[in-house]
Amino acid sequence: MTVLEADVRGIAAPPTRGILARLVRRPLALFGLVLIGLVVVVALGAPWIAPYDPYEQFFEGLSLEGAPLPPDGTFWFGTDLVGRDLFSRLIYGAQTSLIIGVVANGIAVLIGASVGIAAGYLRGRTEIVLMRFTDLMMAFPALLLAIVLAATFRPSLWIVAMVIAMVNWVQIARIIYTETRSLAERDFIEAERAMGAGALRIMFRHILPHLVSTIIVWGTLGIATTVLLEATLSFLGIGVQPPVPSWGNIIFENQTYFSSAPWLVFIPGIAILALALAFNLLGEALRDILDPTQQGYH
Amino acid sequence: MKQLLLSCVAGASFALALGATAAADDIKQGGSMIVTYKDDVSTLDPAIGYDWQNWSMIKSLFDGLMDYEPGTTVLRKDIAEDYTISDDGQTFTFTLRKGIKFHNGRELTAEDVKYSIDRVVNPETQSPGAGFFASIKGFDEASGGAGGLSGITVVDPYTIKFELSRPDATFLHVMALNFAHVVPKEEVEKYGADFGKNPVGSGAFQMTEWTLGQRVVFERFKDYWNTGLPKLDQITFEVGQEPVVALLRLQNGEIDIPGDGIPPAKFIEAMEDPTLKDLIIQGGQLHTGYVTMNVKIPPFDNVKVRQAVNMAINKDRIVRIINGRAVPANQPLPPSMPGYAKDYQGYAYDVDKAKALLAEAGLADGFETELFVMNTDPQPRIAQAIQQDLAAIGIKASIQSLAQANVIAAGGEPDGAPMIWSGGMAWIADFPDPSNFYGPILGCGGAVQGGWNWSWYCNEELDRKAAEADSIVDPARAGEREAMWRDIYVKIMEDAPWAPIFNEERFSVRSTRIGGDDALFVDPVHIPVHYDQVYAKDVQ
Amino acid sequence: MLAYVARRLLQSVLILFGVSIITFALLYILPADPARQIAGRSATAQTVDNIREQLGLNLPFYQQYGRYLIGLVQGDLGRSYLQKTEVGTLIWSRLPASLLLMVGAIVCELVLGLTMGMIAALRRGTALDKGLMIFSFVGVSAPQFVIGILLLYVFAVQLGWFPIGGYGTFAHLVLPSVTLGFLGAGWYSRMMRSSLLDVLRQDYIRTAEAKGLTRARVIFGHAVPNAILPVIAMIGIDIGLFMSGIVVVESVFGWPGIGQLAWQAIQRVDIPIIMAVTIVSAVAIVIGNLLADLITPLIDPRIKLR
Amino acid sequence: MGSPPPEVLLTVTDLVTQVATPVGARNVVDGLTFDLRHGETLCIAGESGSGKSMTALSLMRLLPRPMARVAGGRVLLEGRDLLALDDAGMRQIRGREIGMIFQEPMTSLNPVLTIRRQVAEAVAAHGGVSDNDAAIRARQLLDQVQIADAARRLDQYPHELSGGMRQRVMIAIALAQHPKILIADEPTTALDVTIQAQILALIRRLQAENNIAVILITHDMGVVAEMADRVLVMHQGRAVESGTAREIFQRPQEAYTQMLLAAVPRLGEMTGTILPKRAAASVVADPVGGSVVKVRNLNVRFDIKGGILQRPVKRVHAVDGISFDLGQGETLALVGESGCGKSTTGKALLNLVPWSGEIEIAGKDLAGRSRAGMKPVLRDIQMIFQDPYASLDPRMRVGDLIAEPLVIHGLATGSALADRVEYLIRRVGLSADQMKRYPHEFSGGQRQRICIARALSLSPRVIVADESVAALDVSIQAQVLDLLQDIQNETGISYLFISHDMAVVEQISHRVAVMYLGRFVEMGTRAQVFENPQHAYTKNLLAAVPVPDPARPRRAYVALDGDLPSPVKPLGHVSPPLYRRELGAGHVVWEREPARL
Repeated sequence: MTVLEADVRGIAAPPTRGILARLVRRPLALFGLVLIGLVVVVALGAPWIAPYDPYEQFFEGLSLEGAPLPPDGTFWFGTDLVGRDLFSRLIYGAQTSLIIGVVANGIAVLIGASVGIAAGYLRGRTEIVLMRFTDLMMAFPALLLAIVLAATFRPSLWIVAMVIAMVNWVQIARIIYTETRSLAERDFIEAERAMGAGALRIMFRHILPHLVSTIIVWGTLGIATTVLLEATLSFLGIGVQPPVPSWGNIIFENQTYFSSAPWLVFIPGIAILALALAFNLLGEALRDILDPTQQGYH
Repeated sequence: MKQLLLSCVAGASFALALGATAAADDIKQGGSMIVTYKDDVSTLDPAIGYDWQNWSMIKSLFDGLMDYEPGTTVLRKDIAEDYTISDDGQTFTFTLRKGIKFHNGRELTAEDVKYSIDRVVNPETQSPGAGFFASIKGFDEASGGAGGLSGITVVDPYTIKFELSRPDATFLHVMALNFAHVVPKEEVEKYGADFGKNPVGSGAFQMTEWTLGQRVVFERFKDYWNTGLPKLDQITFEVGQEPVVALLRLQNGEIDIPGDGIPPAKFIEAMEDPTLKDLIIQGGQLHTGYVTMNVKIPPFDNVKVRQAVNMAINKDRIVRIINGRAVPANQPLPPSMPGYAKDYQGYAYDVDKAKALLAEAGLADGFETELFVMNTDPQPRIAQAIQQDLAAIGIKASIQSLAQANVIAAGGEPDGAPMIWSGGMAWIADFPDPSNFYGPILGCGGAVQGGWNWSWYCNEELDRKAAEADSIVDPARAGEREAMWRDIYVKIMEDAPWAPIFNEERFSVRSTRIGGDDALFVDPVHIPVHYDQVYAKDVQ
Repeated sequence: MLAYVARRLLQSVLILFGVSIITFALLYILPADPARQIAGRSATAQTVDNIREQLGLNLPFYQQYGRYLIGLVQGDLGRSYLQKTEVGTLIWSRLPASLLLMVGAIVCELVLGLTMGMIAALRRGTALDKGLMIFSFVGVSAPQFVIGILLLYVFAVQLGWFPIGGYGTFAHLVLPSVTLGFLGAGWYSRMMRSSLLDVLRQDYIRTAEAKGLTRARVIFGHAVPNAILPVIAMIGIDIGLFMSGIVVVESVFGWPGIGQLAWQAIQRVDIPIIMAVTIVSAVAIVIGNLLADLITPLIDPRIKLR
Repeated sequence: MGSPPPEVLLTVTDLVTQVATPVGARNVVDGLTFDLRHGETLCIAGESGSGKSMTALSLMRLLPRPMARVAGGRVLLEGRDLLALDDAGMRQIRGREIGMIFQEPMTSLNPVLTIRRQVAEAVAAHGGVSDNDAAIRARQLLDQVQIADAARRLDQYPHELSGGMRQRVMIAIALAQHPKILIADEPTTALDVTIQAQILALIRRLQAENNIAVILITHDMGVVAEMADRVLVMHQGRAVESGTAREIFQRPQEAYTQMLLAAVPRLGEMTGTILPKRAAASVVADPVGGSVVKVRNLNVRFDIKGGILQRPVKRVHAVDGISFDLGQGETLALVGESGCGKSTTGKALLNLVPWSGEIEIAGKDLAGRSRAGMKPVLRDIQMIFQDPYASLDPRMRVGDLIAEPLVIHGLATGSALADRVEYLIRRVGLSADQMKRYPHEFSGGQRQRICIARALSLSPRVIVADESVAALDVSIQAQVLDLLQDIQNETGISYLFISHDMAVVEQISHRVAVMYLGRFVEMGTRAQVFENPQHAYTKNLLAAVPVPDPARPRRAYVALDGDLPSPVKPLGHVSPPLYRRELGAGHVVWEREPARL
């Protein structure tokens, strides 16, 4: 411990206060926040914002040869291969991405945190069983597992969310496990045990509050991963069922046209990129703010 | 005689093909060509290969008793020098040409023919083609694993006799199927299950190289019995090539035939490209895309509902979505198939009438159902177009876009799938005969668990009529037989278990180096091109 | 050390056992019937039954799995239902392409990632640092299929510098490798940056400076060897990401590797291939992790494997 | 020194160093001025936060960038202003003119490079030395700093060396280029007291041999007294007082210096007394009658797993068959160097580590008790940990922290709870309105008070105080020790006081047990152990403690760097028997060899 660290430690506030104020001061985080806010507004306000019904296949939405229309005054982002308004589909697709991002990642965090805390604090047999299972899941290539799961259960919005959760909890479990283990060795946890506190009390009253920042950080970063995984599954044609638009399945449907109708691929591509980027920027900023010691790879 | 029964397209092809054959003698052998495919070649075992991609490759490596005139659907003798059909239509006797050699040098005899067919029927082989030989005597025993077919007799090394348990008008077509192609027993036994990767036949080409996942090379078989064929010395099949890439490479002169044709995304572009325009050949194929309606699942048990669906779908728009690469269909049979009812009008697109029919069926407010579709582009798109049309008459069909195998599995369950869009799994005929569109997909025999009759339509009277038609073996009565089939399909359309959507057209493209009659490039059997017949212009 | 390797191998075998049983179970409850798939559309019910019996698909789950496991232990991955070929042969024939792709991706990751990370750390707080970090963020946020298609569009279709797809020459390798490695490059640059910054704060860097060493010697002689440790350990874990990535990248670029094989097999429920690819991937991941753990003590003398 | 006053080597004038904080720049060194003369030792002394380390880093211009910077002043080294040099010029100064040793020997060496490379690199830092010569010189340097087995050490990595050896390597590196000045920043703080004595002696010797001027930065007035020619006392970034060691220790002028010196416990201070420093005469410990803690043959072993199946392959004998009693109102001190098992013993009493043997707390047998079963026992025994920063959950309010044991044991709710907490917080000298604050808002000493309040909340009969004042500055340390003793006087509570600091132990304990490698080597009353140590180890330990009295002759204790033997033993290991020697009146010594009669 250098002198400086001692100084900093003396003045550090509990890390969960004033997050927003500190986030807003970082341009990149602010950018991420604004972007996420924008997507949320767009998703919630889709019926009012979208100029057309995202499901309607306009007769005039295709050229006479059946080619999709490039962006113009009527269809701002052009039309897709069955003559639907791409702009409207993108707006509705935001709903899909957000629902999956939040739900799937929420479930993943819930499972991962429970497994991680239980294994990390209880140790012994619980630890062995849970962590060996986690290791086992780590040995699956995530996408392959998701594909097999999606092939086994007929995909729908909720099934896709479940599939992604089943694949993504593993990382969080490992992180929470490591953190819990190191927390469990900290003096204040030992002090709790010395006072006679039970395992549940320690896990929920003392360990969990310390993991909140980790959970917030990885919860945020995980949304980015989830959005990407959903897009990838949809891109492979096993994600959200058509005609429900998702940014991934819009690309899937139009993929082969990338050179003749690039807007059909690159506009939704940019949307996915931007959303994932926004969550990554936010998560990274949160990590800097909440947990300056954590450096990671997910 | 049979060409008279064919559609205009096929007839015209035939005429051209004759011209091509006439000129064929002047064409020098030599040169090579490169064909590309996206997917790997799975197997070249004639008993097993059943992809449209290896189908014609196998045809060039192996020979059967019968074949078709190049570029047409006209049957002709191949390694059979001649054949006779008994009056009752239940005994077929073939005499073989002498001196036909396998690639390993041994002469092909009648024993080999019997062995090959026995092998297909033998359940050990797991051949998807076993069912085609069901009319041969002893099929049930043989497919139960009891040795060879009792109905096949080797009379002498060059004579083989088939006895059938019922008259079968399609039998000569069956003998032209890949499954009836002749394999040498010793090579099959040598390679066992890997024979498909080490094919040895008696065809125009022999396989000389197979680098898994990359390329297969065929070279001209010097001792091919049909002298003058093949024209090319070598064909290289490069696999793992995206169709878009293949097209570009074709334009660069790197390859000769993009086996997967023109990708939809490039179609409009290609058609407008002056350098490609002359290289593209359009032709029909024995294909129909349709929506099945499961007659066992309400409300599709009501014929009015099924008819309403037929009227609700705007087929012209769907054809436009696939860039006009098909023609709207109104009946199960494709236009180039004998038995196609040219005058039949089908159900015209009429939303109001469809609504009225639904109302009559007591479903004025519509209903909810599911539409299954294979999850490969463009199928989900087409399904969405159908979905929108159905929504217009109040049918809310949710799409189940699944892996091919899962759709097939759902269709094979009586309560599995209310509606299926057949695209990607659709019926391309095995042989150009109307019966081929009936049995497994519309007859009672297919309406079983695991069957391919996804509409579960079973009309015993029509089954009886079909059996009757197929027992007309006499070529002289072919017209009568065809009329019977035409009748059957029209009757089916009255019950409307399907909503036929379109018949796909084929657009082949070749490099400027490769010559041959246009018909060879849209050969209805040899897809994408007739490998044996096309030639290299640069060696002429 | 030897005991450690032996123990890890034992653990790996158990993990692979687990992977195989989970995959097998998932495929077992898959609605599609492989026997019907093989039998084809013209098959009679009899044929389907025959096939089902021959493949043992009528057996109860534990027997089917037992048969599979016995084969697996003997190195027999079974025969593809649809390609009628030894799955081992198929995997073997496609593995080199996938490995080549991964090697390309690793090179791309390391070169791009480490360079960017080092520059950013040493130019901390400058516009260059911020620019590189935003770029790396884009790297970790972009879906691989979008990157792939974008690279194809720009460098192959528009500029014509590289082939649009296919396999064979070095030029073919570039775009797929970059696509596959882009994500990792993003991570590596971020890791390298934070790791280097972290190391530069360490006491021993101060010691090195107190000796009067030049800045370059402090950075390359003292900081980088330490900073690179967590990055090296990641290469093993990357294998898992690659195994997911190749499915997409190979499909976008038509690369004849096992990712494409897997994807085709899943479409057609070719269970032996799906099983084999999953197991091969798991083996690769397990080996990757093991190698990472074995390499670390070589470059970090503090770590002893027991 | 007797010789004529040596000339000035380094002059520091008005040095100002700033650190960036969230509320703006703060001066951590504020207008510091001092001289350093040839060959002398200047000790910069001060408590934590006084800016003494920042001063050292400012001189070397090694402040952590960008958080800290020198904001003003001049540092003249033989006429050159170091603060005005460019980076290349400053590099020429580092190593050549000024060498430096840091506090943490664990982290100050590069973990991935061999000792050879790191020492040789220091030799050749400014070029002009061949690799071969550098290697030879590295070997010489290691000999010079008296590292045992120097040839082998060269090819080892830092983690393979003990803390003392690493600090010797650091010294070798610092001296590699014959600098004129050596800055040693808390060079022995992280080391055990016996090792500290060795290192200090080494520095003194090398200084004399090479005529180097040393700036020694330390918080330990004992070390200052042992080492300093002149002393500079710092407080909050400013120089409070400076002068010769004798002046400072014998006639401190400033109040702060006086307070600092008064707070320092001096070994031997208590000679001739029986009771602890503040013990009220009325309370007399009765170790035999009212024994609160009874420990018999306590063993604590940790398995080290390995092999293919992760079976135990080796065993750490952390505590190896010790027995003792703790009487009502008594303080028993466990002393020993790091790793001797004293903390583990304390934890075993609360069932926090697996143990075997017999433990009885207030008549309750601990054997076989589960976590839940421990609850009634824990009402009688509580613990205070070493690091007050770490042992309070930083996310809880102080009031809740103190209330927690009562809540866990269900002893109070509502206003009764609030009253009790308020009483406790006042009892430890804090005010009730601080209950709503979080731990980070308190200073180290206040936090330790909170820990004491928490431990007291159940009114236990015993408190295990594990190095409870080790992390505190001396002034605070004295206050906390006073508090502990006052509470004992008031309530008759017993303490098991675990410490490595002999001077502190002397002040507070009734009885003392000296631990070495998991076993007791000597036990007796404080007077017995401190005034009449019998075991060689106890003597060693006492001799190594630096005494804050410059008048005492400086010891020339220079042993080769010897490490403590490892407590890691093979599975079947049985510790060799120790022979117990009774000296009467409870004074016991355990020795390797039977006493010669």
